[in-house]
Amino acid sequence: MEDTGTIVAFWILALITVGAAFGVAAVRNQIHSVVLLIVTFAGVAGLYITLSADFIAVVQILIYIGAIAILIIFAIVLTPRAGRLNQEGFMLLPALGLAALVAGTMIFVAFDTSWAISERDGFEETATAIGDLLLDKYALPFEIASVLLLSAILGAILLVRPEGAEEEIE
Amino acid sequence: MVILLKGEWYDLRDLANPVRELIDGIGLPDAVDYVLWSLIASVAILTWLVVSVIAFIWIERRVVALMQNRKGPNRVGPAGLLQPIADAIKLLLKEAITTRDADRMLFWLAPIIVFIPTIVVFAVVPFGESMVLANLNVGVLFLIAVAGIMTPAVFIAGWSSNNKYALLAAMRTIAMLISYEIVQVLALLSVVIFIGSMNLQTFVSWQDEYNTWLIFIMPLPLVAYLIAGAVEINRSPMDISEAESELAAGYHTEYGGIKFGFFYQAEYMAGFAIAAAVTTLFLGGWTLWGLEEWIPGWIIFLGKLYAVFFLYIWSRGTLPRLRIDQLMSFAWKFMLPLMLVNVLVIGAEVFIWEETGASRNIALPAIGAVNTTLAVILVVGWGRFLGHGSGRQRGYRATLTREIGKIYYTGAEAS
Amino acid sequence: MDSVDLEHFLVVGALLFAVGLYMTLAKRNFVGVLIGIELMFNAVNLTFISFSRFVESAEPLNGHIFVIFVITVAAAEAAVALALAVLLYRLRDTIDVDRIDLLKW
Amino acid sequence: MTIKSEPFVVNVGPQHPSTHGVFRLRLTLDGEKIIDADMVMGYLHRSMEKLAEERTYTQNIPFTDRTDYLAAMTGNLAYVMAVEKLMKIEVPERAQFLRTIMAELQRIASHSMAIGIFANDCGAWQTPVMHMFRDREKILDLFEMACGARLTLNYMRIGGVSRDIPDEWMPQAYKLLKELPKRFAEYEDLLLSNEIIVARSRGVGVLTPEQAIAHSVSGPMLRGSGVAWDVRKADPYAAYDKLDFEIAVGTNGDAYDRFVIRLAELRQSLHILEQALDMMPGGPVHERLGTATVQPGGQSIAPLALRPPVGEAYGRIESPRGELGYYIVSDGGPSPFRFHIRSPSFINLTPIKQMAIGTTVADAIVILGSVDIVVGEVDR
Repeated sequence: MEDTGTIVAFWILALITVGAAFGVAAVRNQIHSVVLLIVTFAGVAGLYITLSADFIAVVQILIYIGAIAILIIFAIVLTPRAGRLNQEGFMLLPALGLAALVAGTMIFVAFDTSWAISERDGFEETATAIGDLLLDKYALPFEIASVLLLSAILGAILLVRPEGAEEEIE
Repeated sequence: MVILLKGEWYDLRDLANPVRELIDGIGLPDAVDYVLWSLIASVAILTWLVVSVIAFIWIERRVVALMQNRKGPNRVGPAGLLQPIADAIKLLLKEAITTRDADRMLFWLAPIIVFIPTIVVFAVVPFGESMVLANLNVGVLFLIAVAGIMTPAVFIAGWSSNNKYALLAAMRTIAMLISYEIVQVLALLSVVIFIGSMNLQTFVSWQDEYNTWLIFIMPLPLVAYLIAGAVEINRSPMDISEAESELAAGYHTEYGGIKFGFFYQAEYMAGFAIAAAVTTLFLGGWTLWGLEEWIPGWIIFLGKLYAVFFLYIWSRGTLPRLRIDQLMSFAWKFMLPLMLVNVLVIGAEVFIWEETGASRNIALPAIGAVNTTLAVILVVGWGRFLGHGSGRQRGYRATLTREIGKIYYTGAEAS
Repeated sequence: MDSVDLEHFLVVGALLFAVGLYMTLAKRNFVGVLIGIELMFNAVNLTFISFSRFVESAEPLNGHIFVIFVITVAAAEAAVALALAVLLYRLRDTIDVDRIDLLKW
Repeated sequence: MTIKSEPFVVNVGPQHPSTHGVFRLRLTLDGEKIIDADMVMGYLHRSMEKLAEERTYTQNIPFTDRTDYLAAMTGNLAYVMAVEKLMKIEVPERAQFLRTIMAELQRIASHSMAIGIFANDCGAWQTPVMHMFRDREKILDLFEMACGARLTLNYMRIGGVSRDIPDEWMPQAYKLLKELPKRFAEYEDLLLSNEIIVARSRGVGVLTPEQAIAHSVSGPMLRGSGVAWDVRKADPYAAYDKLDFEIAVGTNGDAYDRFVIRLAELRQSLHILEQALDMMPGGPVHERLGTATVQPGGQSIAPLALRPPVGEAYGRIESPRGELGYYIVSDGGPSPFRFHIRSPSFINLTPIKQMAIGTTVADAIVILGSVDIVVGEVDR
């Protein structure tokens, strides 16, 4: 990808994404952490657009910002007496070391491997093709995913339902 | 005349033409050209938005005043026309108060975040034949996704104010927006199934080509989308997130000065965004049965957009507000099943149309008739099933008596 | 800096993954752990999409399909996990993972 | 497993758009559900009852305007009736009819406001209340013609009314009477079957007759609970015994019933007004009291220093909000020994805790709106 627009966009988005991600881990306030997480999600969506994955980018905004971030916010608000500090436990140093190790390894692998780079341009339109694939080749996983979502919904409802809700329904 | 104008740089039917000619004339490198072009278009859209908001603040106040037996603002300038500008100056000059225990960073950030989605939506809206900033292939999904950013923004505003009304309103808003987002998605899904594309420009050209508007073919998704839109922009009867008589000003209770102005402006812009989406998806966008050859398409588009937005002003002057649980059950128990059935029906219709290969002159009126009847049957039937609008209350009057001391209480019947 | 290639995206993905991993391991707050997991999901998705865009393949869109399934699973996971967090809070009055130690050794 | 939800205390008021003044409701919430409601009153307390003990009987009349400032006529009437009872004054018949007419006009004005504000509390953005204001405005014009004031009227006098109505008054009143039925029909069309208003107020804030009587609520609140009680019928005063009218009662005791009753009472008031205007006799409008001075125009003014005999009296009327009573104890001096107001707004507020618990915040506002308080009267 050589055109100037994409390169500038990539660097800006990458900096925002990674910076916000570090912020998520570093800031003290849990709510600030979630706000930065939303920024990270938005940055990743932007990166998807530079990768010409428009459908996935929009889905990223829709699901991650519109749903998952909100769920996390709900979880924070619904647990008022839990500490809202984003602090680390006794695993701080081992985790830091392990994370650095993983990052280092992966970056090394990324640069060391000779990837089979194709010469094709970005996708023209992904939505239709994805739709075709989902309902054709990946129809079974698609159905399984819907069942998974349903069971997740039911499970979540069952978990947090207050005691005695059975009587209320009847 | 039209033939003379066509394609020339002074052809006003497409405002983009003169600008494009001008930029091409200078002969700049591609990248600069691109940036300059986007910049001019963005600034033009923003200017239009701000001017429209200012105009509609005046129009709304005057129209609602007429509905309420009042005169409305009529002191500042001729017929009070300068009132919104006076208000804007007042808001700008006011002290931007941050309450002591507010979360300062988020408190300042929230009005800005609220602003983003409302503006960004207009990037994909086709104002005219080539007047679209970004002709996204997933335009419809983009509309929904960007509107979803509103939710965390509203929460941030409510949370950071450290005000109980604001927090309560923020939680209400989140619950409400998420519920109605599903309705919105399903409403647009049925439309997308029918057209077979998510590109907004394709919607316009489809409606132009088939010489009909989607409002005639599928009224139910339109109504659902309008209702979900009313929820999104806090218009009555869904204005519970800033329910004036309950929660003072809802999630922006603590905001004053220009920060409040941002919320106010963003609310109007979101309203225009919904109206723009409705215009493009259901009302033929910038086309008007061939008239766009003579009248600039963007004028037609704006005319339709303002007409749709007027509906929201009207409802604001007319309807009381629902309670949060009623609104939620309306979304989940009433709208959602209806929309699911609707998606199924539209899908079946598309399938049958493709299978039979009927000509459009037969298929479209037939589908329209089926959908309209079905919409009426579904709304009335499902409403009756849930116990609404059975006319039980219609004849209810107080009991009149001349006897003193008698007790007429029969026990409260559940609503 | 004159072009953006696969490696650039992979590095962004790796960094996101590392941050996510760190949060998952180190944070005391259950919600913090969840945020870490979401970050890791995002990193993986980004990697998927970049491979799908750059790497030679007969069906390059398969990467997108994978991402869609990952997003689906992530949504389900988030819903259940956050329900667990709320439940845990009700039972133990805390969502500090260091103090949720009923099953410890 | 029990839900440990953080109780969340919200102060509705003293500065709030829906408390109609400086009244404060402390709501303890569990989510949106109210688990406790406390009233905090006294923000508008002006110690009228004590101040009145320092002023002469005539000087106290303006105070009665300022308790229930949306229904000043009825405040006047209840007070002068109490003093008249104390002094055993017979009021001329024309004054009785004028009092009745003014009180009923005031009831229409006050109920119009109550209905409009109730719709406002249900979330109708000012539209009903603005339409209601149109009728109220015309009535206030009539008041202005009769006594020169629009809000704090100070029209009634001990022994009658301050002055006779001008000649143009009657045609104007008849004109209004012709207009109002159309308007009322319009309001009934618009509001009574409004799906949202029904959904918001049906079954909300239910008060059973037992509870209502136990809390000694009165007026539309009591009638809403199905108890047919109206001081105008039970203990007729002024000219009500000569007039034919019906009492509107509800059957469910909810907020919607109170609202419906107010709408029905508008019609009844209109009916009373039609009869009273037709039956209006001539004659003086003021009983000439012992030391009364006669003005050049023939109007008699009550003396400033009335000295009622030692004793006590309770004058009660049906104000738009309920039973308004003035209890006055005289020690024979020029000012009351004890001056007590039984204000319906205050007493009607007392069951609000029962009504609000278990409902949501939005319901609490609707309930408060259906009680129709005037904070000037709550705090006095």
